[in-house]
Amino acid sequence: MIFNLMLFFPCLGIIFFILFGHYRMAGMMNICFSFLTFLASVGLGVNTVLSSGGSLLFWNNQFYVDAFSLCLIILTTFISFTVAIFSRQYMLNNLDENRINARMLQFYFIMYQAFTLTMLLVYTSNNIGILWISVEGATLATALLVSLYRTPESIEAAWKYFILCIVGIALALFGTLCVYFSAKNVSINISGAMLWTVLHQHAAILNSQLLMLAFIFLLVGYGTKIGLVPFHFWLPDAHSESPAPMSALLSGLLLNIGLYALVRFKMLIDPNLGTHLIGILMMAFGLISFLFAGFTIFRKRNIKRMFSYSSIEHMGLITFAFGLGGPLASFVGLFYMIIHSLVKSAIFMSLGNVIQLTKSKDMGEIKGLLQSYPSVGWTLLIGTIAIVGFPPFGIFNSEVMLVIATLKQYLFIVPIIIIGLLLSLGGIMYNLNPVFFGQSTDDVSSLKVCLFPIVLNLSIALYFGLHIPHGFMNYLNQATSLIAGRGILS
Amino acid sequence: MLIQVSVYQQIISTISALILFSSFILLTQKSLFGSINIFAFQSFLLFLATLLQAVILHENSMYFSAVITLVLKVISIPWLLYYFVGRLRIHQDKIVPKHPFLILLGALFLVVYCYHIIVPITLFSSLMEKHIVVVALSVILLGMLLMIVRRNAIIYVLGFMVMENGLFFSALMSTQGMPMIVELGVAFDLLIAVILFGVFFFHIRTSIETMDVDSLNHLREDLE
Amino acid sequence: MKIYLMEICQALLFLILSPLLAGWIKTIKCVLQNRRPPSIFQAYRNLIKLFLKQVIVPQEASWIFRFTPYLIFSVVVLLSFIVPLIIANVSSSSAYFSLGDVIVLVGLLALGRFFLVLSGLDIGTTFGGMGSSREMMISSLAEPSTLLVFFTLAIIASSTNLSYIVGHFATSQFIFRPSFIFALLALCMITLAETGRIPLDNPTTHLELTMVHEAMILEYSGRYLGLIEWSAQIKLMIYFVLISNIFFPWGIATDLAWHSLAISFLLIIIKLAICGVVLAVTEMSTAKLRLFKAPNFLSLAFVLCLLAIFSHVILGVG
Amino acid sequence: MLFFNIVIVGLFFAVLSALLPFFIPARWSLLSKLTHFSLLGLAGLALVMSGFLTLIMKSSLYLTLSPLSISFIKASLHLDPLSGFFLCLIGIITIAIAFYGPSYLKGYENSKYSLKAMFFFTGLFLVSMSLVVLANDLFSFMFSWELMSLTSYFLVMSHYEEAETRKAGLVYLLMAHLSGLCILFAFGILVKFGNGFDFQSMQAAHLPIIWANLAFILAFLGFGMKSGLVPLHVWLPRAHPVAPSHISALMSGVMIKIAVYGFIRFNFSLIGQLHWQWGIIVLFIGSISAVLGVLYALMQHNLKQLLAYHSVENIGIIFIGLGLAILFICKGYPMLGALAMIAALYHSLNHAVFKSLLFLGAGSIYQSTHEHDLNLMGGLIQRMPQIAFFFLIGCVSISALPPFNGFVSEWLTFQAFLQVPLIRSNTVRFIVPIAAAMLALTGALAAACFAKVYGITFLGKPRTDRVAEACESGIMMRFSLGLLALFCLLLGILPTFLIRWINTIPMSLLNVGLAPNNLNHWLWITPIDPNVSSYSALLVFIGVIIICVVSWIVLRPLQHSFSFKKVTAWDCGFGGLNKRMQYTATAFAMPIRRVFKNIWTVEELKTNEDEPKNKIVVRDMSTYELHVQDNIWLYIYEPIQTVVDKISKLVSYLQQGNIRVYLAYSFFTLLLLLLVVL
Repeated sequence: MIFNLMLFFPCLGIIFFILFGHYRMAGMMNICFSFLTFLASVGLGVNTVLSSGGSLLFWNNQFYVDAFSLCLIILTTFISFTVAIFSRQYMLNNLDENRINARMLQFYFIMYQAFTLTMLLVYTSNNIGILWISVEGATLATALLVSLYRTPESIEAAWKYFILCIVGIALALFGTLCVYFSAKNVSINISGAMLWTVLHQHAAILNSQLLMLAFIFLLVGYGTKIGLVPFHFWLPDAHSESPAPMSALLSGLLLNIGLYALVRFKMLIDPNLGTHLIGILMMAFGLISFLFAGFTIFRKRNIKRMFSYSSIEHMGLITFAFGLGGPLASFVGLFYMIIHSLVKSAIFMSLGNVIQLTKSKDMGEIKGLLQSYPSVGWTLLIGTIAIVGFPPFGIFNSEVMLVIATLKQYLFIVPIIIIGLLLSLGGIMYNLNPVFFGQSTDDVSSLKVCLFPIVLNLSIALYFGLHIPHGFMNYLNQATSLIAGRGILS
Repeated sequence: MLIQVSVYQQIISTISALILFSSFILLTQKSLFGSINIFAFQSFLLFLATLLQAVILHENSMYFSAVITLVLKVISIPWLLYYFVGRLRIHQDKIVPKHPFLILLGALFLVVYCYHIIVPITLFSSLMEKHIVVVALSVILLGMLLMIVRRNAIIYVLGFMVMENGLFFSALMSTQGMPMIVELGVAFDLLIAVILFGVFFFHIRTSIETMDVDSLNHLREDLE
Repeated sequence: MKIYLMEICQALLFLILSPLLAGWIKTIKCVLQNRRPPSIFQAYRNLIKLFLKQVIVPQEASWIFRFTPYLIFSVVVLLSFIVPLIIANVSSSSAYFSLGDVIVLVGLLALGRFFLVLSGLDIGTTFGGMGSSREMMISSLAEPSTLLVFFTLAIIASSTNLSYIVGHFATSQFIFRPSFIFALLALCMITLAETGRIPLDNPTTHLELTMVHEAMILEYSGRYLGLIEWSAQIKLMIYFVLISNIFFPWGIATDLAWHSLAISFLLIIIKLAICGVVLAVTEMSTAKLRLFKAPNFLSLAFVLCLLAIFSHVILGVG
Repeated sequence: MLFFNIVIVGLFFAVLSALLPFFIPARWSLLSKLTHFSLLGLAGLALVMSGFLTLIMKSSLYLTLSPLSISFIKASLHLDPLSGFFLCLIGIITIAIAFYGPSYLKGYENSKYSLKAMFFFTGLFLVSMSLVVLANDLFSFMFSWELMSLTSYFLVMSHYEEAETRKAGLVYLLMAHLSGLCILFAFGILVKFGNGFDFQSMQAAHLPIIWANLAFILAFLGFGMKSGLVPLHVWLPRAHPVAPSHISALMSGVMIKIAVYGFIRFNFSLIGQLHWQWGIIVLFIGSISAVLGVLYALMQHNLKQLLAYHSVENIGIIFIGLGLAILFICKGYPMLGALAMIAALYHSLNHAVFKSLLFLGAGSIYQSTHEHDLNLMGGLIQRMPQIAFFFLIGCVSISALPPFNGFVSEWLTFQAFLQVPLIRSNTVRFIVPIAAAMLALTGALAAACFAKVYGITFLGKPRTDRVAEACESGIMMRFSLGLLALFCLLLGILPTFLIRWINTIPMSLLNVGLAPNNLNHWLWITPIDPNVSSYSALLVFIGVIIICVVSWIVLRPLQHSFSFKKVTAWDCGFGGLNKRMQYTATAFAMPIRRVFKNIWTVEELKTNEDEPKNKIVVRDMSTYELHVQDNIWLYIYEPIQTVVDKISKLVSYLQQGNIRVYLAYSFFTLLLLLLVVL
């Protein structure tokens, strides 16, 4: 019931906005729908925890929820809720400035709910085919939002995003088919051969060669979605040109689905292969992305581009963590993913504020935020502090644990991580130094901006940095044991 | 029985060869309408193959799948593309690739490469199955190659569609198609994707007044 | 208890004998220069004259200017408690606590110099600054050498207590150590540098190009000047005593018997006189170095010290 | 548990001091300042109390903070003599700052800088430093360590509108983060072998030699970077001067000592078996830092930058002590190791006290003259006599002159040095005398440097009008400086008590301390044996005073008229001495600059050189500028910068905006993967 509700609210939202989306109160309704979805997902979480096995199946086994997916479901609904709060004011400002018209606003809200829906489908689907369809759907839903402003740059960005992602995902479909094929070949019936639950039961007897082939295609396909180097080229463009709430959703949520899919496949294929090959692949791509982004961050003038490279960097590191395997690293990957989503979406929201106030994305022009717009400046500064890995925010904890986990297996990688972290810190702070602390200009815009969701996201990241509640920890532990086969709490 | 199977094999082989061949032609095709026609032809071959499978296996879902292919890929999408080209008034555009011989050579190499990759996999029981998977994989990669070597935005739809054809073909031949719901979902996504392509064409047209994707290069890093 | 009494006596001897030593050196130099020497007691008369004169103080002077002479004087007097003049390391059963050791000696000298430099800067004249700056350069190069010389000795005697070191060398069997030669040479050079003698400085000049010590105290007059001059004389004597008692410890008293004290006293007078002669001859036979040649001179001393310490460590004699 | 409660109360006060000012309306800025600083002072007092009690009671306490558990690892704290000592150190300086702060920040209410932010970060800075000292597991340690870096970064950025400050802040943040990562790496190695995140299981770990070496090198890098050892010091002379003075005092006086704490904790308590080669490395780097630090300092004429370079020097001296300690312990002389460690710890405390004194003094000078440049000051002793007196004590102390505190620790270090010949190892016997020579050189140069500082700043005639109009600082500021000056004196003349207390630290870490019968003399320090060495600071102090007084009294009646005549100084007949004729700081250091000319990159700019000699030179026409650059920055850091920039440029070329190229990347990566993996 509650599961149906969770999927029902975004659908209802889509229909509602198709009918009434062009009114000004649509933003408020968007918040309501997102909030209801969030509540439903929390309810689902409670349900799942209370259930005996820790996992639930719905709709004739087509949908499946366990601790791992549930973490991400609640994260998704929560962030889409906070971003919805932010979108309202942001979009109204856009409307008032005539950057968009009412029809575009309506389209935005429809696609917002559609995006939420596809995201939820990705996480809840038990079927690798549906998973693929939803990932593709998420891309399609966001493609036109990226070019919402219809500037030549935004159209170019959207085009690149669209092409690179659908091509990538098409490759992932081949991987999916390979898995399906290998499953069918060991005479699993046709209805079960695409279901995670069934595949897992037969994981040991699937054909290893084919699975390996499948994983390469999946890696390239879903890796495009994660933004792994060298498939990442759409990412900075799309992030920098899309409206701020969209960037927040892209960076906070969309990148996760690719990784989720990849980790799910890793969970399936790893026990079959018996080697660590997949992990090494993921580690390699993660590290390359991490270092690449670290080096790129230095020479940026566009503030959103810079943070999008930071997303590549962090996603690289998270991919690395999952690739590393083992309870600690998997736990870190999961935890990192959650905190990164929270913080990065907060950062992109604050960037939206900054850009709306200063009317510029160029860091050469934005100067002295702390003086001209103290509250906006400080939220962005705190977000930046959090993202570069300083305590008391959760990313610090993840990075510490990640280093420890890496040390236990691959010592020689630790220096690379250290260099990368340093590069990203140096790059970001080097570029942002004048933005925060420079000489501010005198004309101060009096535009109304929304800070509450940013503060909310950051406070949760702060809270998790200081303390992980017992229940949540158990939960993460359960998810970790799903991923790594063994929990982190003994 | 033996003969019957072998006839089936012959037909399938022929179809797969033709699909591969059509991909090759697409790579160096000079006119837009010609390219769309070739794509429609390839989709039609796919439809034939699906129909054949359905007849052989007596599977209802396969018929359905064949119908989808027919409606979507043979009729709707080419029609949509015709419509786009007409509306955008670009049917006069010459889209000559630069080094057609090199491209074909590369494509050929790609097929050999796919063969090299697929052959060691022991799971494929018969040689024919292997060959068909090789063809499917080649078609997928050729679709991608098409996008890499051609500069016209319309060709990108074709490239993507050729990839999808390759995927469908591989699904069809190796696993007797996908589950119905997945098939439907994928088809739906495809339709949306093509519509989105159309929207993009108009946007691109209005913003840069050309369909040459190489002109879309303002977002770059090496200038900063 | 007696030993502490003896230390006070030694300090008094330093106070009394140092002007005499200065007079002696001056006399020798005059003789060597074929001039008629002043009385050997002229230094005492000078001091008394200065003590009786009225003091003239520049307007800009702060309390540091007036405090420095007393401080310098008290520092050298304090040092004369530490430096064994006629008696060293009375071997008694109870441990002997010294006020300080060689490091304290160097430290206290540095303290005095620090304040002298400050008083040179206090008035804000060019001469003062010039003298201070040069003095700091010379001393900052000489001080490490001083410490190293003492370290060599301290390592050999395994103690930094001066009295113990001297006593150790006096009582133990004489061993010819190469490190000793280097150390002695270095210490002699340092003495020249630290007491403002030719070739590094000239106590009798008032030529601005060459002045170091004199430039700093140019504004002093009356009893302040007297104290500073007296301190300089005591300092010179301290260095002489160090050279003679450490490297030529023969005859120094190691117990409190009267006769040994008397012999020790006589011997130290002779040793000091010889030192004076050597100094006078050195000063006569060398020319003053250019200021920026001074570092070469001092680095030679530094190298000698290092050689001393290394030759002890490598050859391990003793 | 009592001591722990006091600490917690102290931390609570510190947190309050950070937060309470936010609840006070902006117009009552005095109230918010008083609230902040009084709470800070209380916090400091609590830290001193608990630390001191721990030190003298030799207790070791543990506390698990389950509500604050970070992830699955329970945060735990411990309080042992080593922590206690450093808590004391933090507390003392904090108390001094609490007195100093309110009137120092007088000019800040109307400026654009946010006082509340400064208060917030100061409070947190204090908390994080204390937590570093208290941390008993990897997570708490790293957490508080990084928090310390972060909060201090914001404090450095207090005057953020200046480009100089921003650059300094960036360099600082980067290097602080790098140090944190190195430390994390080092601790990670211990965790790997100890199978636990708390210090107890790290202690139990047995590291293979190669891992131990790696851990040591990383820890040395990390802690050395944070404490400012050459060549990792470059952040320090940038970051410390640009912060407000009380913050500089906290950073230079306390924060870099926290790094020393970390080093001691890591090496003497956690890593297990030490190796003598490490001692050589530490000794070597320490000596280099000491000498280069003071040489660089000599060339500065910005007062606070100069002081910052002196921190490099003093940290070098501290690490010399620690290096000796490692050497002695490895070579089987733990008692001498204890001596060297005591020397290092003693110097840490001393440096904290006199460096804070000097930084606060610099702040006072700045407040009344708005100058940091030595060449523009002069004659301040007439205008701010009390500050001048306290500053003099600071200068004398840092120059390691008896009878003040700097000398005691240097004396102890030398004593340790002189015992090295006991070690039967030729390498050691060669290296150590050189290190000793360098230490001696450092002391002499430091004296030269502070003669320059004091002479140019406080003596002579004022060089600018603003300086001529300077006036004495507020009474609380003077009190604060006086307090620290008193500490300098007390630590200098009564070292025996402190040594006795510090002795519990090597006792708890190494189970060895100085021989108890050598600690019983309250008048003399005799670390090894009275016959080997003894020093009575109190007697020296009293002796100096007595002789001064006696000579003054004796010389008095000799005078015809005791009063002295005040006249203008003799001007050689050129008609009036003026302020421009004085020696400047640059001129004062010139001989030394010539002697060690290869150490710096010196750039001299003279204009009007080819003016005809016989022409009368118009006074303001010729100028002289001198730029002295840190060679280490030029030869190590700038190449790194260039390389990173180059790579970054190369990487950018991958992204040229053409989607076909992007697709080709994916395509060929896919082909490559298929080839490699299958």
